[in-house]
Amino acid sequence: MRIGVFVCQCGTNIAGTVDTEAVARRAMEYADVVYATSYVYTCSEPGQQEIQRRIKEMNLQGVVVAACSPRMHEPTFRRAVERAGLNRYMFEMANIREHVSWISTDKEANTRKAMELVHMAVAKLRFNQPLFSSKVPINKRVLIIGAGVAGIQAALDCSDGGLDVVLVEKNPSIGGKMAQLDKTFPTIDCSSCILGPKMVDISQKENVTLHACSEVESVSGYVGNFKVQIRKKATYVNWNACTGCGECVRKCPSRKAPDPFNEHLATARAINIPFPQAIPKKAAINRDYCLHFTKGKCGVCKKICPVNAIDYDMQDELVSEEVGAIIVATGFDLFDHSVYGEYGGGRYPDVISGLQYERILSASGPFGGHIRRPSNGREPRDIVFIACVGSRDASVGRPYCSGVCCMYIAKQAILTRDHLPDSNCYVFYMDIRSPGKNYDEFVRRAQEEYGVQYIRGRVGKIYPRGDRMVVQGADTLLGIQVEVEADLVVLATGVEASAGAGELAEKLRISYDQYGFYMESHPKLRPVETNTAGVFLAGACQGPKDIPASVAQGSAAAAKVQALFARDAIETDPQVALVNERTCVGCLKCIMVCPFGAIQSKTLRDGSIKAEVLASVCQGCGLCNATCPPKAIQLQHATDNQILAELNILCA
Amino acid sequence: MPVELKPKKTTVAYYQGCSLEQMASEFDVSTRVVCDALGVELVEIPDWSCCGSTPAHSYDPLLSAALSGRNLAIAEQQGFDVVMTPCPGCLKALKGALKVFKDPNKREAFLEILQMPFQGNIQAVSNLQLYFETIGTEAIRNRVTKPLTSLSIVPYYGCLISRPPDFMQFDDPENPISMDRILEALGASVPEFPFKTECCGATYGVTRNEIVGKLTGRILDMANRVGAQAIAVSCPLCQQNLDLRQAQVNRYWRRDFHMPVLYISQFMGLAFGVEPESLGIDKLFVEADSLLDILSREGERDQSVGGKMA
Amino acid sequence: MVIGWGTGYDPLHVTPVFLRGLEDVSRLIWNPLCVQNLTGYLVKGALTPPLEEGKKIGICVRGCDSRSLVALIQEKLLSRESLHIFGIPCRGTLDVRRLMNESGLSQIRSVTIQGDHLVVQNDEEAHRFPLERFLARRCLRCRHPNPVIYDELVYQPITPRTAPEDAYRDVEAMEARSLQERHLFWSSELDRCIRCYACRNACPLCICQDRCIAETREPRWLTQRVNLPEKFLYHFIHALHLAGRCTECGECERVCPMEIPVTLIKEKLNQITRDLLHYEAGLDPEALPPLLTYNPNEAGI
Amino acid sequence: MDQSAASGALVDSIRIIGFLCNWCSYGGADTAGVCRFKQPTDLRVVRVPCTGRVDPLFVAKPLIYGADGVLVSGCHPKDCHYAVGNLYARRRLEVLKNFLSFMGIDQRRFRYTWVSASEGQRWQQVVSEFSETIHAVGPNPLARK
Repeated sequence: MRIGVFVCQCGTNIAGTVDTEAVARRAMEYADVVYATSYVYTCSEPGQQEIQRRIKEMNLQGVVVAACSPRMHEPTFRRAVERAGLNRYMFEMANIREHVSWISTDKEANTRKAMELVHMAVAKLRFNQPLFSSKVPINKRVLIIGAGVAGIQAALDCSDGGLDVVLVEKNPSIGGKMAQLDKTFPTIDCSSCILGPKMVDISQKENVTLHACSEVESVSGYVGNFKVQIRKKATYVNWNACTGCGECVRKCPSRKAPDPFNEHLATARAINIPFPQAIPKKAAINRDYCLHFTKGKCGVCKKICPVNAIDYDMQDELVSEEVGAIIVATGFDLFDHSVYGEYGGGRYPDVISGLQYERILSASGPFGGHIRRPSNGREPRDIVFIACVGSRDASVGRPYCSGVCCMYIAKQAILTRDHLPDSNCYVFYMDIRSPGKNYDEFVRRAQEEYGVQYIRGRVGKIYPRGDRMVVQGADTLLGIQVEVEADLVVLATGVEASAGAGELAEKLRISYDQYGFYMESHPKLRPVETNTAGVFLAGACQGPKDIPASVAQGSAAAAKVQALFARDAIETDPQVALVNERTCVGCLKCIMVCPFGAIQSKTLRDGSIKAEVLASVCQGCGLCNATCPPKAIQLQHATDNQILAELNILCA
Repeated sequence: MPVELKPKKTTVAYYQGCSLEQMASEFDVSTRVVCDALGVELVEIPDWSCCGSTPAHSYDPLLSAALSGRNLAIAEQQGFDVVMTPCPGCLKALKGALKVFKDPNKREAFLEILQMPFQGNIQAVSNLQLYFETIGTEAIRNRVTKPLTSLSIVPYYGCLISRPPDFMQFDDPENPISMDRILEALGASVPEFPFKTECCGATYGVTRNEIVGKLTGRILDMANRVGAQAIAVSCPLCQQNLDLRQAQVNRYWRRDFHMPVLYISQFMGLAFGVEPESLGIDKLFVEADSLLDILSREGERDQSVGGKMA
Repeated sequence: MVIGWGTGYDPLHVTPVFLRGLEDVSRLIWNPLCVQNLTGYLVKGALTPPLEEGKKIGICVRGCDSRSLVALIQEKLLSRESLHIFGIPCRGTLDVRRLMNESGLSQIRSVTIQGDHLVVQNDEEAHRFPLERFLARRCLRCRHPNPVIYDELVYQPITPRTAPEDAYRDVEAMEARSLQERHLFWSSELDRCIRCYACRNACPLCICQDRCIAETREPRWLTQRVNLPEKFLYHFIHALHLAGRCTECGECERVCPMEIPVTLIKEKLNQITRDLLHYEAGLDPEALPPLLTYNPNEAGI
Repeated sequence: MDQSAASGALVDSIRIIGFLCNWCSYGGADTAGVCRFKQPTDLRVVRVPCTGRVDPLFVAKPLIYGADGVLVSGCHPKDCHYAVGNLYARRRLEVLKNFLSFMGIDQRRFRYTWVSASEGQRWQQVVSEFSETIHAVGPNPLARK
C-alpha cells in the first residue's frame, strides 16, 4: 500500500507544542509510507486540495491525517479523499490536538507521542479495506415525543413540509409548561393566546396523529426505520366519543383529586378536563380518586354522559408506529424547593414556586386571576421574589443557571404591580441574567417604571411571624442584613430535567448529562442532533431554555428531519460486523449477545451452521466480535487485525 | 404506674468536658440521671483531658486534634466503640480528631503527637444522637411517669448540633427535629419554632455582648410569640446565652422576658419523675418555679382521676 | 451408538470405545483408569457421524463429564433430547503418570478402589496404596462425583470428598505466594509449553478446533515465534475463552505432555466467576454463562 | 527534533494504552483537550466503537508484551450508545482484572472506568491518577524480553 501522511499544524494549535515537521519526517520511516508532510491548516480548502493533489501525483492508496479529533473532521477528510478517487475508508486520523498538543506543553514528549499516534494510524491503515454503503429506504414519518411548545412547533413545521407526524404527549392535553403560564416575557402577551392557535392547528392537521395520555414504551430499529411501541394509558373515557362537553366534570362528586395543571393550588374532580383550551378536549378519570374505582359505587359520569363515552373497563393499549426519525421534546420539570429547609422546606403555604404564582396570575387559575394568598385567600400587600432557588447552587446539585428565572420574576413583579398597584414587590437576586432581545430593557422597566425593589443578595431564612412571612437576607450592595415582612414569597424555582428523562434516553440510546439533560452531538455545531442518527432534540430537554429558544429548536429539529427525508434512501454505515464463513464454527454466541438482534443463523448446504449479519440492522458495536471465540465475525474498520496492528506499534 | 420497661443495657464511654464540670454541671448531673433511667451506663473516660476546643484549635489545629485524640485513644483502650458527649463543642473536637486521623496526609503527624496506640475504631456521638437514634423515642415515652402534658416547650438547637451537615451527620441541618420528637414523647406540646437554629451570638458574650443581646433577644421573642413557656436546649453555650444573659437581653430590648431555659435532659428527668433538685434545676438563673408548679398541679390532677397513662 | 471406555493397549491405558451394536457391549469397562472425558466427541465431529432423525446417542459420564454436557447443552451445542446419558458416580480416577513413575510397579494387571485405598494388582501380588497418593489432582478436589444430569445412574451416589469451601485450595495456595513468585512460577511453567495444543484438543468446550485463533492468520493474534509472551498469550486465550464456562474436568492438565498445571489457570477464573458473578458452570442447563449476559444493577463491580 | 531521541523514547518511557469508546470517553478526552486540562503524556489512545468491542485479550496482550498499563473507558452503565455493550464489558473486564495478578501481572496495571463525553474534568482526573499509579508500580517487568 502507498500511504501519504499529512501532519496538520492547525496554526499554532498543534505546532505550538508539537514539532510537526519532525513528526512528518519520522513518518517517512514507517512501512508503506511514501509521502509525508506538515501543513498549516489541513482542513482548509487548500489543505484538502493538497491532499487530493498528492493522492493523484504520488498514486497514494491510503491517507493518514494527523490533526484534531476524528469526531471533528473525520467526515471532512473522508470526503476529501473520496473526491480524489480513494475509498473513504482508506483513511485514518491521528488525534494530535485534543489528545496531544492541547493537554501538555512538553514539546518533546508531545512530539514523541504524536509520532507514535501517527505510527499507529499508519499501521492500522495498512489493514484497511475499501468499504461500501448500501441504501435502505427511509420511512418518511416522524415521531415527536412531547407536545410542549417545542414539540408543537416541530410537529407543525414537519406537517407543513408534508410529513406524517406522530405526536406523543404524556399528559391528557398538549401545551406543556407554556400552557400553564399567564403571560410571557418580554412582551407581556398572553401565553394561551399565542399558544392556543398552534394547539388548535395540531388538532386540525390531517397528517398529525396525536397520542395524548401516552408514553413511549420501547424503540427499536435505526435511522430511517424505527419501530416504536406507544403505551396509551387508560383514561376510562372513550375519546372517540367524548365531545368535551364537561357535563361529567360538573357532576362528579369526588372533588379532592389533585390538580397538577394548577400546580396543586386547587383540587380537581376525579373525572376532569385539565383546562378550558385543552387539546384534545377530552375527559379522563383519575382512578385513585374515582368513587367507582375506590368504593365500587357511584357511576354518575357514566349515567349522565350524553354520548355514552365512559368505559370503566378500559385497559392500557399498546400502539405500534413505524417512523424514520424521532424528535425528542420532553421539556423540563420544576426544581422542588422543599429541599431548602431554610425556606421552610415546603411547609409554609405562602411560600410558593414560580409556576404556582403563574397559575395564581392566570385568569384560568385557581383564583380566577386575582392575586391571593394560598393560606387565607386574602390579597397580599408585600410580595418577595427570591431568585436562583435551585439554580447556581452546587449545594443542592444544581450548579447551572436556569436561564429563565431572572426574566420571569421581572415579568411576575410587573404583573403584580399591574394587578395590585398598592403592593410592594421585592426581588432578592444574585446577578441579573437577561441576555435576550429586549430582555434587559424589560428588567429595567420592572425596576424603573414599576418600582420593583431589587435587592442584591441571598436570602438566608424565611420564617412566619404572625400570619406573615419574614424574609431575612443580605443586601450585599449595602453590606447589611435586611428583613422584609411579606404576605407572599415567590421562589424563582429553577429548571431541571424532566422526571423519567434518563429512562427515555436509555430507550432511545441517546446520552444525557449528570443533571439528566440530553446531550447534543456538538455543543456549538450540532445543537439539535444527538449521537444516535435519526434522533433529534428540541427545547428544554437539552438544557434550560425560554420560549423563543425552544420554538427555534423545534423548527431547527424539524428542518433536520426534512433534510434527512429529502432523500428517498439513506446510505448505511458499512462499519458493521461481517462473518467469515470459513472460520465460523456455528457456536452462535454472537446471536446471544447482539443487542440489536442483527445476527441470525443459517444452515449451509453441507449442514453446517453459520452466523449471518443483517447489515442494515447491525449498529456496529463490535460486541459479537469481542465474543466470537475463533474471531470469525469481524467488525469492519475495527477488525482484530486493525486493533492488533495499533497495539503492535506500542509493544511488539 | 406503667410497667417499667428498661431497654437493653448499653454501656458507652462518657466525655463530659470542662463546661459540664463547672458552669453547666446541671447538664452533667441530669444527663447521668436520665441515662441511668434509660438503662445506659456512662463510664467516664479515666484521666480525661481538655478536648482542644476553641483556644487550642485556633492556635494549632493539629495539637488540638491530638488533645481530643488522647481522650478517644483512652476510651478505645478501655474497649469502647462509642463515646458520648453532651457538649456540642466537645463533640466537634472529638469528631475533628477522628477526621484528622482518617486523613492519610495528616495521620502520621497526628499519631506522632499522640504517642499512643490508636485504631480509630471509635465513634463520637452527642447525647441527642444517643437518645434519638440509639434509644429511640418509643423507649423514652415508655419511661415517662409524669408527662409534661400541660407544658408548651420549644427546642432551640443552636448552630452546632446538626451542622455542618456533612461533618455532624445528625438530624436535618435547617429544621432539626430530634428534640421536638423527644419533647413530644415526654408529653409536652411543641409549637413550630422558626428560630431553632438561629445564631445566639455564641462567644460574643464576653467581647460584644450587645450582639448577644440582640440575637438572643430575637430568639426569646420568637419563643414568646409562638406561645412557649420554656425553651429546651442541649448546649452549654446556648443555655448560658439564653438563661444567664436573659436579664441583659431584657435591658437591651427593654422587655420583660421570663423564659426558663432547661437542658433537654432536665425535661426528660422531670418527665421520668426525678425530683427537680436531683436535676440541678435550682441552678437556673431564670427560675423554673412556674413550670414546676404547673407540673405538680398536673400530677395531682392525674392522681385524682387515677392516672391517665396508658 | 454409545460412547464409553474400553481396554486399551495395556491394562493401564483405557481407550474410548464407540459401541455400534449389542455385540459391542462387552467391550465396555469402568475402573479408576477410565480417565477420559468423552463428551468432547459429541461436539467435535469426526468420530461421531451426524445423527439420524429421531435417534439418540448414548454416552457414559462421570460427575465432572456430566457438567461438560450441561455446559454444552446451555450453549445449544448439544440438545438434551438427542442424548441418553449413563451417569456413573465416580470415586476418582488415577494420575496414571504418577502411578507409573512413583509406585515402582510394572506389569500391572488391574487397579481397583477399595474404601480409601487403591489396590494395584501386578503379576506378583496386590499392592495397597492410600488413594490420595495416585488420584489425579482434579479428583482430589472433586465436588461433583455424582453426575448432575443423566438418564440412568449406574451406581449408588457417593459423598463428595471436597467441601465447597475447599474447592479452590490449590488456587489459594498459589495466591499465598507473592506476585513476583507467581510471575516466576508461570514463566517457568509456561516456558515449557511446546504449543502442541493437546490441552485445547482435549477440552470438550474448546469448540473452535482448527479455527482456533492460536493458529489462524486471520486474524493474527499469535505468530509461530517460540517465545514466552506468545506462550503466555496462548494460555490466556485458552483460559479466557473458558471463563465462566469451564467445568474443571481437568482434561487439559491430564493430557499436557509437559505436565504444566494448566487447569489451575481455569480454576482461578472459576473462583472469580463464583465470587463475583455467583455462578458455577455446568450445573443448570437453563442458566446462561455469565459472560454471555449482563446485569444492569450488578452489585460489587 | 533529534530522531534518535524520539525513537529511543519508545524504549524508555512508560507506555499506557487506552481503549476509549467513540461515543463517551473518546469525546470526554476530546472535551478535556478542548478545555486544555493538562494531562500526563503517557497515554496512547485506541478508538473503539464501544467497550463491548474490547475483548479482554486486547487488554491482556499488551500487558504480556510489556505495556506498562492499560486503561479501558466507556459510557456510564445504562448510558451506552449500544444500550448494553458496556454492561458486558464490565463483567468481562472485571473478571480479567481479578485474574491478572494470579498470572503474575500486577493488576494495578489495568483499570476500567466510565467517563461521559461531557466529563472532561473527570477524564483529566482518571488519566492523571492512572498514570500516577503506573509510575508508582514501575515499568512492566515482562517488557523487552
